[in-house]
Amino acid sequence: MTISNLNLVGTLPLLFLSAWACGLLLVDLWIPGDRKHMTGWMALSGFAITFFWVSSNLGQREEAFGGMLAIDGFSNLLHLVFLGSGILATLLALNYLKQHDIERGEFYPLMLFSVVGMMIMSMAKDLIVVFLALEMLSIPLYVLVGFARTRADSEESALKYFLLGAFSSAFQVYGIALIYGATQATGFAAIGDAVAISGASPLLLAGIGLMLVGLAFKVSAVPLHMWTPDVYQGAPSVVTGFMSVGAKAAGFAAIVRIFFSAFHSLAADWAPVIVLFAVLSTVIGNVAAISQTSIKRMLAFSSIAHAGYVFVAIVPGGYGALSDFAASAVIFYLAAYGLTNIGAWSVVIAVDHADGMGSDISNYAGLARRSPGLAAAMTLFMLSLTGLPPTMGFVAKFYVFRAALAAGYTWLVVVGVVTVLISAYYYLRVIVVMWMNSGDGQVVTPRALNFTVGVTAAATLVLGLLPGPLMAIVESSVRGLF
Amino acid sequence: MIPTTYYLALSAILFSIGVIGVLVRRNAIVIFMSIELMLNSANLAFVAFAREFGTLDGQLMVFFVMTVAAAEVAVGLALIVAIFRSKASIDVDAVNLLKG
Amino acid sequence: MTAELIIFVLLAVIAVAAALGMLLSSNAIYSALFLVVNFGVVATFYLLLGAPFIAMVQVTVYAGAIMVLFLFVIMLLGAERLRHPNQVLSWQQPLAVVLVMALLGFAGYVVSMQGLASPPVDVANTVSYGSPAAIGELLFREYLFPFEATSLLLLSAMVGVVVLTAVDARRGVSRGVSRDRRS
Amino acid sequence: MLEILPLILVFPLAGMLLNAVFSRWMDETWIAIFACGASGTAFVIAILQAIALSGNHFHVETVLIADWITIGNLHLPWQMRVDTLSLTMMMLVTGVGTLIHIYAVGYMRGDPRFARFFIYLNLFITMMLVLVAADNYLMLFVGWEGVGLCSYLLIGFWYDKGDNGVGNARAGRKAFVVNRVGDMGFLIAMFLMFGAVGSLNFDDVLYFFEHNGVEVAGLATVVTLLLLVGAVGKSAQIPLFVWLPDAMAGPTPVSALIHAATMVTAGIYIIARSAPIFALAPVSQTTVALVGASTAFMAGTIAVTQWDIKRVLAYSTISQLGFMVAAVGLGGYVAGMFHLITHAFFKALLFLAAGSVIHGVEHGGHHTHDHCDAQDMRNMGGLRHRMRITFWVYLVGAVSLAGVFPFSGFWSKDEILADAWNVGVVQGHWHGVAVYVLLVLAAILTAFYMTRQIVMVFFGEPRSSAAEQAIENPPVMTTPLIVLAVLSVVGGALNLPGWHTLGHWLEHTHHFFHGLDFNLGVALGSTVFALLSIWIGTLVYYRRPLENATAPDQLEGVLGPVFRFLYCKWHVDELYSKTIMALYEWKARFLAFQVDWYFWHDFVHEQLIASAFRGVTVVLSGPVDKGVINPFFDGMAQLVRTFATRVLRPLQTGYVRNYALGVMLGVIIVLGMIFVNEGM
Repeated sequence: MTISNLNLVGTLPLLFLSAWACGLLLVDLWIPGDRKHMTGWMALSGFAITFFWVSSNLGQREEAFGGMLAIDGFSNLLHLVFLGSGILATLLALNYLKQHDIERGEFYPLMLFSVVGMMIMSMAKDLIVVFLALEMLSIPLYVLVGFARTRADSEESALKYFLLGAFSSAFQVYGIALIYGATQATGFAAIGDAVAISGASPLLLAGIGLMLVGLAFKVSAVPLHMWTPDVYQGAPSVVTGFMSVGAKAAGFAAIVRIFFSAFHSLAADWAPVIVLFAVLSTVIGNVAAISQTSIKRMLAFSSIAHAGYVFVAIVPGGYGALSDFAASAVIFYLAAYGLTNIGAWSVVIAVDHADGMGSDISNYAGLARRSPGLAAAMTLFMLSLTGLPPTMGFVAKFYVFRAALAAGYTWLVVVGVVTVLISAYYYLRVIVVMWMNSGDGQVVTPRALNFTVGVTAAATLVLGLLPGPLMAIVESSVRGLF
Repeated sequence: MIPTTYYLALSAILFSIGVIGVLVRRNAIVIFMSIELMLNSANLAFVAFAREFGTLDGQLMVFFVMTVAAAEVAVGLALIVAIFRSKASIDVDAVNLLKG
Repeated sequence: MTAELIIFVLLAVIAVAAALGMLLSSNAIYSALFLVVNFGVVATFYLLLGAPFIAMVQVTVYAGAIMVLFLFVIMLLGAERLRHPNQVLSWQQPLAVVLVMALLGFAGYVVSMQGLASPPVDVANTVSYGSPAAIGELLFREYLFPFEATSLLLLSAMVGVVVLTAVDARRGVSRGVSRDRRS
Repeated sequence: MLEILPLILVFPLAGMLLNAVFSRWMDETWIAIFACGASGTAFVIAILQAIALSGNHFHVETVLIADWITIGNLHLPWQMRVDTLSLTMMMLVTGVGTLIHIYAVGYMRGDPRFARFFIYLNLFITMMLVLVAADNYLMLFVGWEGVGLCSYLLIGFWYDKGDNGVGNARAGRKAFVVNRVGDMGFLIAMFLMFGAVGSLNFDDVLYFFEHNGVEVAGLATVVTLLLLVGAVGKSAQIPLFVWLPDAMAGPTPVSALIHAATMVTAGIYIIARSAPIFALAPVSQTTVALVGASTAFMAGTIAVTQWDIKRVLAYSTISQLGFMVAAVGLGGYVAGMFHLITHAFFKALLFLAAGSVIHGVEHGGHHTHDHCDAQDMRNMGGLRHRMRITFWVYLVGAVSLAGVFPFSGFWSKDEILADAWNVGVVQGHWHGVAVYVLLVLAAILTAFYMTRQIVMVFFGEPRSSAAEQAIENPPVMTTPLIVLAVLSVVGGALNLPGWHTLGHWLEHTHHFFHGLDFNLGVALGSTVFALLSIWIGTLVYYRRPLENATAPDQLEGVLGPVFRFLYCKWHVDELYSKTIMALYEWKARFLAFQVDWYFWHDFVHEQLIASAFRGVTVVLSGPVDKGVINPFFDGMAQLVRTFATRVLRPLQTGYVRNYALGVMLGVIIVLGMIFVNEGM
């Protein structure tokens, strides 16, 4: 029995990380309960090894497992985003779990499993793999969200996330069934061929719509966003920082791959839906964030809005030659958002007390005096999330708007600019509170957290000033893929 | 031979019943069962299409969906048990701390 | 032809009735049992559609193991009925019905556009179609990766269940349930 | 030589970083040395660049620092541009900036946030240099945002002061939010330019518009109007000027540097920079000119009523910025830039001198434990004896601002008026006439309120014990004042009629930039008006000085309720928020004031003039400033917030079933959109 084009070599980083996760589960059994951070360090080294492994060979163009997986610049770059968020979140978790008295060794393998799911998601070239990967990244996340079991809000958010996630993935499965029924295939290439021959049937369109719902739920697009603030608020902050980047990026990876390759010729049908998601998410996300008093909920709505900006970048993907451009913009935006957002969540973790009382924006009063470095970094993150120069967030927004302009969506860019204007209001409030109000309260800044904040802040600034090399890498890796 | 369309219609009806179950029931376990019903109706569509095409891919799909459903059930029930421990209820309307 | 159709309609009515029974029973135990009936009927459909292996899996895994787990949890928690049957969200129900009607409308449109053409060949009667051997062959050849991925998925789910239900030994609090049960 | 241009950014940045990192181990002297040294070195580099450029036959040079954004065929580098326009701004920013740095060393002495102040100040210089030295619109935008951020941080510098302890912070936020409206215009203009040209480099964009001429006139009109929105925000013109008076909450050196001399002129700079695009859009030019002239006039009327020494200067700044905007709107780019430079000299001087006065009075207040408002001119008086240097430099600044021959303000303001005359009377455009009339009125008002201020602050008898004990400031503060005073006197020499030094210098950047010949009639006219106005001001305020700190303004006796009505600003707010009510009440007060007109035998002319002032001021500063524009922005923000709080928050009920309903709604919307789009 032979399998055509298995290409285990190409998938080695993925297999390595999976094996590392399984191994860690075993090793963890022998690690005494008060030294669980050792598991964390081992998970960290697994992430780091895979990170460098992947980054050493970005430009591959291969397939594996009989065309079920693609190993190319797109997936590799997104792997770096997932692994990077994994690394940073693990670093934060080392102290966070102990501080909040929820330290258990299983945390780290679950995180590894989730990252494996994300990685598969970005490589998937078959709908069944997309579905499995989505579940692989979600199921550990459901558990991680409820990891602080002693806290009622953590449990509550896990239940909400789980029920709604299962609900939306049922829609997705049904969508896949319909697509299969319409095209007789689940592989992207075969679907693309079938669509090119037979065009759109109602069955196919219904399938596309339902499947999009499942993915849009993961990236929290309006109106599938309602779980986001509750889950972001209730989940342990390390998990929130991790999932707000990783799960979102994975969802977008699947959307890009599916819609740019399989349904490329149906752009006229799906592009309006994407535009709708973009407009609703940016407007509702940003406006709703204004009225929030909890920084976690504010960041949750901000993440909804950022999903909207990524949708703005996806819109041009239906326009033939622009799909490379759109994919690059998506990657760059996700990278920028990932760095900035994890940085912001690290600061949230530093200010958050174990009793969960430090999550109000008013708790940031006087942070500039208590911890100037933290406040300066947070200012940078807020500016980057707003999209002000000279931060990476600005370049990313510019990139995205540039892509939308190239496709002729000037009005969408105007909506984008106006919503950025609205968003300045609530991001600014955090800066105002930090620098211009006085207050006290303690800040917990272990070394790992300082490191995370420092790295993300430096990257946000440096890549805002000199994004050229990264852009070049992104563009050359993605060129010709879609 | 029954046309595939009949099966499709049946699966759509079962799916909709599942959806409405999620939307109107308050018992977390029943909500969860409704989701299982939705998955099940998707499976029915898969198998029906597979028969139409004369290939087995659809059946494989069902196999995977079932596996995922099993995993989801395990985690979901564990969660519900955990919630029940602290709330002594599985009424989803009682789980309402986070809002606004 | 007609006999087949009669069987189909009969089974379909039972399936829908069972689903509605699940939806409408106020007792969760009845809901679960209705769902078992539904799953059983669907398994019959699988047989009719030439998927004996899937039908078997459906009965053993789904209707068997999974639903037993459901029943077990319901009975364990004593959560057959909700304690406070008050309706907090009175507007939820009508809105839900309207939206589901819209969904059914879309479904009707899609189905009606689909046409009633029967499949060209009736594969359901060929011996090898849908047999465990054929499925296994495909599973380990074409679908090797998803298969392996599933194993990882189940593993992580298992770990998750342990994390979610294991009682913290240090606290020794079991909050209402006996402490030696690890799902 | 030109390659060293990037150093002009490096030094202020280095100064900032040094102070940011090491300030806790340094005393004030070292912090000051680093900060002033950084700014001074930048000035020296700017001078060197000017020499190098003239040695290079004024050939425009660009210096690449690094690649920045490269997306497809779009190439946006960090690239600096040396031409006469950018160099003029660089020299101005670093030169005036250095003087203000030195002054601030004395002014901020002993402040617990001394180091932070200079960190912000150096950051501001860096950002301002990025703005003026940029070679493309995007980099310019970076500087544009950067100076906005610094401005906002510095306005709120004493964040724990102000009304209820949050007034200053609120002023900072107001500035930021209002400026974002302008930024939106700028951003959209940028995207439009990019969409049409495919590049944002100045050369490419301007070449595109010049080359395609009238074919792209429509686009040019839209782009320039949007740029105008940006400029209106930054340069505090109607209707976005509301932030600048509040911005005076910042320390005085900040008011001088950012809110008078440099940042607020960025709007004029960007219009001058985009001159070829404006040349294609006569509608926009007319709009620019009228906006500028109206602002000049309106802000002048408001300045007449203010008590706060810095607020008078703030409204005066808005008014003078209006002059510059009007000038560039009329195509008088040289005149506009000329006034920009001279205004930077004398307005920086006035602000710093005002700071010196405040500092002196505060000192007196500490001495006598008289904690009166050290910025209120009614608490001053007779300071010419106690603060001699400050008095004389203030006088120089004031007469220069008033446009008295031969001070610098005379030459630059006159050139603007000559431009307006040229467009209006010689070329026969109606808007030229309108601009001319408005600007002349504004010039008359300028002379009047400066006279009022000088008399109130420096003449008469001290009206508080703090003013009696006020003392002159140390040389570190007065020396920059003297330098600026000298510049205010001789600044006119930059572009004397006949030589047109500045005009020829700027011509190298763009052929649009050329000066206009001296118009003796206009010059004589404006001089006469200025002197007349000063005379009237003297009559009103010098002949009958304020009795004491609580005495009403001389004009208040004349205008009675109207003056008090103006004084109670919140009252006006309340009044005009109920628009209909407001009209009735205003009418009632107007009648009351006529009845109470008991003074009119003595000062009939002054009263006529004064009542006209007051009437217009009531209308402008009341309903327009306080009643319409402020509530408009507040209202917009409120509306959005109310929507978020009342509509979006309750939607987030916390019930998981509701959320599932949301998912379901999403399904229906998505399917509906797809099918409707497909034509079902």
